[in-house]
Amino acid sequence: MAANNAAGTLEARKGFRAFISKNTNLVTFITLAVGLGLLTSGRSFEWPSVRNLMIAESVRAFAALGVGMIIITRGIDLSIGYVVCLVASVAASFAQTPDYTAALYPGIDFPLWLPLMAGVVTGGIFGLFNGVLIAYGKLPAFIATLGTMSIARGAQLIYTRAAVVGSLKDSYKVISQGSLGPIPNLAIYVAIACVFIWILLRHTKRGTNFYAIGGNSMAARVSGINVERETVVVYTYAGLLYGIAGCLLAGRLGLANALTANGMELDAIAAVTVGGISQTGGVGTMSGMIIGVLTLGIINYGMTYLGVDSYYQLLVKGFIIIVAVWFDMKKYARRA
Amino acid sequence: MAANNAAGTLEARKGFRAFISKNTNLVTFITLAVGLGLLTSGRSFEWPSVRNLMIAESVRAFAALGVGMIIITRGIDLSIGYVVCLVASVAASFAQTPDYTAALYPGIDFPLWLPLMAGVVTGGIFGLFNGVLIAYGKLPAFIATLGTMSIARGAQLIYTRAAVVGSLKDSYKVISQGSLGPIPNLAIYVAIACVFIWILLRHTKRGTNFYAIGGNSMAARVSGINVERETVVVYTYAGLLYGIAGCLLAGRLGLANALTANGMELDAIAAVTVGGISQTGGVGTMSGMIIGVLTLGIINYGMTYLGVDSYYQLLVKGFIIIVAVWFDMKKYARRA
Amino acid sequence: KPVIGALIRNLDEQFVADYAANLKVLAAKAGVDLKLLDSRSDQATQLDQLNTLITQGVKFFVIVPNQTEATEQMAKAIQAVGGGAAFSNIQPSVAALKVGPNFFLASSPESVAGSIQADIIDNYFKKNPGKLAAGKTINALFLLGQLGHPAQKYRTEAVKAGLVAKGYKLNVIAEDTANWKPDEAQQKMDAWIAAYNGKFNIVITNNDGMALGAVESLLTAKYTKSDAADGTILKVPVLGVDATQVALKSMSEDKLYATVLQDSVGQSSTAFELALAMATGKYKPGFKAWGLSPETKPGSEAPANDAAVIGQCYLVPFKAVTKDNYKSFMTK
Amino acid sequence: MSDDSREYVLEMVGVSKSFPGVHALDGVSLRVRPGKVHALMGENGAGKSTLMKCLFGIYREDAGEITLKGEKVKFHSAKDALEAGVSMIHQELSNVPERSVRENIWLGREPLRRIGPMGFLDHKKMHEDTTVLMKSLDMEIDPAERMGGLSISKQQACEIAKAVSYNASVVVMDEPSSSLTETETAHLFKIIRDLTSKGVAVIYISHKMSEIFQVADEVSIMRDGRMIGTFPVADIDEDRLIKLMVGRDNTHRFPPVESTPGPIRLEIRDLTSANPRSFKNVSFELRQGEILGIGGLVGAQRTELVEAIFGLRRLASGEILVDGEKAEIRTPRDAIARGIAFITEDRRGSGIFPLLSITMNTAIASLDSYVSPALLLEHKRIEAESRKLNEALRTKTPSMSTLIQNLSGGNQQKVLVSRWLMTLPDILIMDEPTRGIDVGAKFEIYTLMADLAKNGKSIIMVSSEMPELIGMSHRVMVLCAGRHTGTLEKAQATQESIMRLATQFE
Ligand SMILES: Nc1ncnc2c1ncn2[C@@H]1O[C@H](COP(=O)(O)OP(=O)(O)OP(=O)(O)O)[C@@H](O)[C@H]1O
Ligand SMILES: Nc1ncnc2c1ncn2[C@@H]1O[C@H](COP(=O)(O)OP(=O)(O)OP(=O)(O)O)[C@@H](O)[C@H]1O
Ligand SMILES: [Mg+2]
Ligand SMILES: [Mg+2]
Repeated sequence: MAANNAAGTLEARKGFRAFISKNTNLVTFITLAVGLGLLTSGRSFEWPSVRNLMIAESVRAFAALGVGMIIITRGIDLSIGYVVCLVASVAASFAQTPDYTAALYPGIDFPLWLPLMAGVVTGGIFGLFNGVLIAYGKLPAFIATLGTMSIARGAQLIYTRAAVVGSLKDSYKVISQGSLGPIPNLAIYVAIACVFIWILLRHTKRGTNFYAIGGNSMAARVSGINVERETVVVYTYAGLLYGIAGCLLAGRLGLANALTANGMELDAIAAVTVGGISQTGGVGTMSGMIIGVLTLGIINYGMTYLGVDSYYQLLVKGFIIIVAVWFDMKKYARRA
Repeated sequence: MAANNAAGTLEARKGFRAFISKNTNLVTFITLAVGLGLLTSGRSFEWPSVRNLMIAESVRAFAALGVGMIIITRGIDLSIGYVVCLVASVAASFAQTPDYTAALYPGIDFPLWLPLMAGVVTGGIFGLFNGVLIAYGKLPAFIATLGTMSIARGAQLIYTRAAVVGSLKDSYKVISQGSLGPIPNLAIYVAIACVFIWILLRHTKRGTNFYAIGGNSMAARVSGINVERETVVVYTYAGLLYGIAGCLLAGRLGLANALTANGMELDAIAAVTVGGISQTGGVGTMSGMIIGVLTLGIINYGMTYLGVDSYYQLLVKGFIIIVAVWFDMKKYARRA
Repeated sequence: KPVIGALIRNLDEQFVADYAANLKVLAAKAGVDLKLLDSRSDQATQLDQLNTLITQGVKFFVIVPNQTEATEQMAKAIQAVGGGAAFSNIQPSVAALKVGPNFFLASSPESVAGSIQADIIDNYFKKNPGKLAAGKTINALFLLGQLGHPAQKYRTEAVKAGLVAKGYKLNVIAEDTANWKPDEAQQKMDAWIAAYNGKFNIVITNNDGMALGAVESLLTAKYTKSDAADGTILKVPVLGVDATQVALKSMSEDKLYATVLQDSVGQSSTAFELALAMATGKYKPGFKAWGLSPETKPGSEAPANDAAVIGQCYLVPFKAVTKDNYKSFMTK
Repeated sequence: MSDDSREYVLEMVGVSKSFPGVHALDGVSLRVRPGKVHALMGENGAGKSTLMKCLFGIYREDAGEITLKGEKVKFHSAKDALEAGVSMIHQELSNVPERSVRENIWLGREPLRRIGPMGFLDHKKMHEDTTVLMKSLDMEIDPAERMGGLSISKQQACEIAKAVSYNASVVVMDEPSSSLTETETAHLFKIIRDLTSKGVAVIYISHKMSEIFQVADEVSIMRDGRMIGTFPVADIDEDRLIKLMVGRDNTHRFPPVESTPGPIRLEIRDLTSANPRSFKNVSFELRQGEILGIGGLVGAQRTELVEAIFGLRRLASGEILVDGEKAEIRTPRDAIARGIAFITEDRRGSGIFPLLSITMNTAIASLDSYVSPALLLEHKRIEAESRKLNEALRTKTPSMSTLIQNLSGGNQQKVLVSRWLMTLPDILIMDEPTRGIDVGAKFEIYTLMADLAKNGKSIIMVSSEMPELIGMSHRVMVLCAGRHTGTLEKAQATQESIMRLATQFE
């Protein structure tokens, strides 16, 4: 009996260790969350804090879901930040209060669907463009998206003449700033997007194709997958997600300008990498992406909460990213 | 006879076409240079313009040589900009005029080798750190260098407290600003560095190892190459080159601040990619890197010279990068 | 112990860094718990930081916002917990001040820096009319900050408008961004000297960093003259904004012509004293902060142009920094 | 020399190695004599490559001792092994495609010219040494050629040359002949005999039975990570060997092919590649229930031909007719839609998805048939069907969710066969279907082919193994340098007749 019991514990302990070594990302996140909880005597677990974290990371989550899928197909996207910036500006320009004199289209009251539509379409077009360059132009994703990044940035400046696109209508702002009971709208949108992406990646042919292309694009081609088309599709999907991100961001800030979302690409890529999406392609899950976003979110949030000197924040953030990914990599190292 | 002649021409034409399709980068550069020459009625070919171009691109050339070697080994480095920024600040802090009240070390007159030494060592240490993380920590290069980028940035702000490190000694500034006859010192340093890198890549074992690791790291390993060590070496070499870049940049400007060299990584990576250094590793030459730097240089310089609206500059630059790389990629497409 | 939150736009910027440094000194002196956060030019981050501090119970703020248009939303969030804030550097909108009587402008708008540059240029050409091109024409090169950045936009617009208002014909020879960076400014200037040699008579920049880059380029190109009778050894005057120590040093060497001091000490002290007064319950209308009284008559520029909020506007003057007075700004 | 060579040059004792979930080696001992060819045999996944990788310093063994030339050694990297006199030809091609042949050969030990304390590459010596090496091995390969531009078999030849050039005392060859034709294999044997005559010990791994009896002196047999025993080749016959390997009797090498060809399913008319160096004007037809072998020397463009039929390469002219109907096949997708399946010769490069599970690797080409009306994948059906197919082929794996990269090469091949069977093809093109597959599995695959043909499927089998071509095909079509030089009926197909057509150069 006793022996049996001990074996059971051993078994359980083994299962637990296996779970940990498989879910390093989750472990990292929980460690950081608990650490922050201890440092703030539990106040970081209270609802307002959790709510803040959710709001703060929601826009980035959309970008991360997009680039996460791209990385699964073994691509990369550096254009995110400026595409989101352009999208936010386009959306904002159609959502300005018509009596605001500095509006881009003064005196015109556009219907509420127009800014959303325009924003998402803009994002989609940039995604499509990236996809075509990479799939049919055979450009390396890094350099193709570096080019589009420059184009998106130029387009934003030309469109807005470098001005702030502000004074958005309340009816537009409430899309991002509203709540359903205690739950912020933004968190709900992210949840919906997560469900979609989860289904896409886990339960559709297209999702499987993404993994296959990232895992071995030559084999994918032989297996009858239209690698070019699927590549265009993944970048377009990502572009649409950036489009949503941009629309929501404009609503959240009540404005957009040339500095909006700058550098978001690196945050998003760092987040999904911390979440276990491998840059060698073919690996990664929706939940990993979100855990990655939350992990970086909690680092930022925690340092803000604790009032870490902003110069040291950069240092600390750099180290934590490195340690988190290193910890995650051990998983693969052990296998080899 | 006539037929013979025709055949000769045909042959020559074929040779010419082969040359062009092999040296697309050079063709792109020459096309742009001639185009700019026509637009400026030849003034861009005059010595002052050429000199300006050389000076403007010299610092970037060091960064490009460094990251070019890294890309040959199939790596990437996003930390360049902030490492150069940190190096420039460190070097500048030891080269300030001692009677300048806002100096970081007021009242101390350091010998001239110290800023150079400190700068290059700082660069080297960051390179070493990158290399160790990637080779032994098994981190993807993208994320490891993203982490060090954040660390370098934090370190720069902490070291300088975000102040400008200015008022450098003339004896220091002349290192960068001086000329040997009509030829600027900076161009001479670049030329020397090019010779070194050329020898390294073409005529040493180490260079061959870099190509082998980038081309097929498993093959390199089973041929007895210490892949980890060579990876550390290439990042360290690159770091040393960034160190030189930073020291020269500080001397050239006579100051350094938190914005110095920001974004240089993307410029350098774009340049070497335009120069035919493939992101899939194992391919590339020193001359390609320099041609790439000059190509982007002539785009920047030309647009400034012609007074292209700055909003449109970004757009144009994005398109030119895409077209140049697309043109270069056709070479590989034809082979397959 | 009173708690004050400081939401700072971007500590990489000289002015903002100086502003923050002075806040820390003031807080230490006054025994205030200062929670200072840097948003790195990202308004979304600044909103997140505000939310975080509010959940921590912080009510009173000193804010260097990212955009005027974002101030109303921040003011509403603070008003919701019964707090108050003083805005510096980037002016709050009228609507933001109208959110409640506890919201203040403690600054001069960025545009004032541009107007002062226009005054300095006016003075220069009055003293050296020979430097003007025919028809009272100014042939200017403009080096701009990061495009879309509020300081870039307002400073540039104001200096241009100011010169035209003073009766000059402004001819922009070339205008380009150098993203606040000295190295980029130097490269642009190198190209411009080659392209427009002799065709321009002034270089106007949005900050000292770029001004110094331009100066360095002009020096290397030997675009100099033997005397400094007009205040600079360069053939054309170069103007900056910020009055950094390096810039003052350059002025002392007759290189940089002039700069504009955006008074970081004045602005931070005013804002800090307002926030502290609110936090300790000492604030009442007409309160004197850093020796300044609120405005009484509406001026020409928002938000100090609205009678309803005029009592919430503390205008901290900018200062022209020229040959005459630069020594008084150098640290001893 | 040969008689008192009772001493061993290499002794591996009690070597164990495990990977997560797999006990790859369990106390394996191997003793190798100098000047002898020691064959190592065993089913796919028996642990042969793993044992050799432990010897070569790529894997660190968990337990065990290695003694080389009487000295205990512990290699931490390939470099240590190479320096101690062990060289190896790896099962997977391991060269740097973008570099030249000579750089590949001397990689890691380039000849240097000293200038003071510095060493610089001696490009000239490198070139000359390569020329000499190639000449001494009777190989015709230009040292300056880009490695990636060579055919797979020439690349393999380079690997052989490289392994020989180390002048090692132990040379490990892990399936060196898997992409060689019989002529080339014969050439390899000549090289091996030269080596052994110099006292070099060769460890030779292969699944090709006949080779063992041609070249080996001793044979060691592994099964499931254990060493079954070592025997002098003279004392053992094929049947016994197979029995020891698979643990059961296996009397036939080829199952009877009982189907009789029916109506024409596939007709190829005057097909010419868009690549001018490749095949020209090839015509043939394939009947229902027929197995058509395609033979030829390496470089005969067999692969290019079948890849073109499958839509992987562009055509200059010609027609493909499926069931009498002209088929526009531009992509593999078109081909699959026409009921064609294709198993490529390059398993690693264009076969497996290393980081996907066995289930997904099996199902990837037939997902269309497993999409529910709600457009979602029917995971249960997918799982059940791939399990069924893999069990039928006896794929050896801990579970269906194991990543395919953790399987041995042969087992990976079985998963690939399952993948294409799952598409329920009418026409199955198999390019070197049994490359790297053990005898047991080979027989299973042959049986499967016979069954498929009997059930009305048509099969094209490209192969470099003559017995396989002769034993399994209804007809053998032979290519030489891209030209169709003739087709032999089963009765006429002999090694000699195939060779004659295969060498009918213009
Ligand atoms: N890197 C690895 N990680 C996990 N398992 C591995 C790894 N390498 C090999 N294995 C497992 O070890 C066992 C032995 O594999 P090995 O490659 O040595 O077989 P083999 O005898 O060479 O087979 P084949 O004839 O197919 O080449 C197999 O079960 C394989 O799945
Ligand atoms: N110059 C080349 N560049 C790239 N790939 C090539 C080149 N030549 C041949 N290949 C590829 O190498 C493989 C072997 O082709 P090869 O020309 O030797 O004809 P084969 O008859 O198909 O050879 P095998 O008998 O091995 O099947 C094919 O996949 C072919 O496409
Ligand atoms: Mg093997
Ligand atoms: Mg073949």
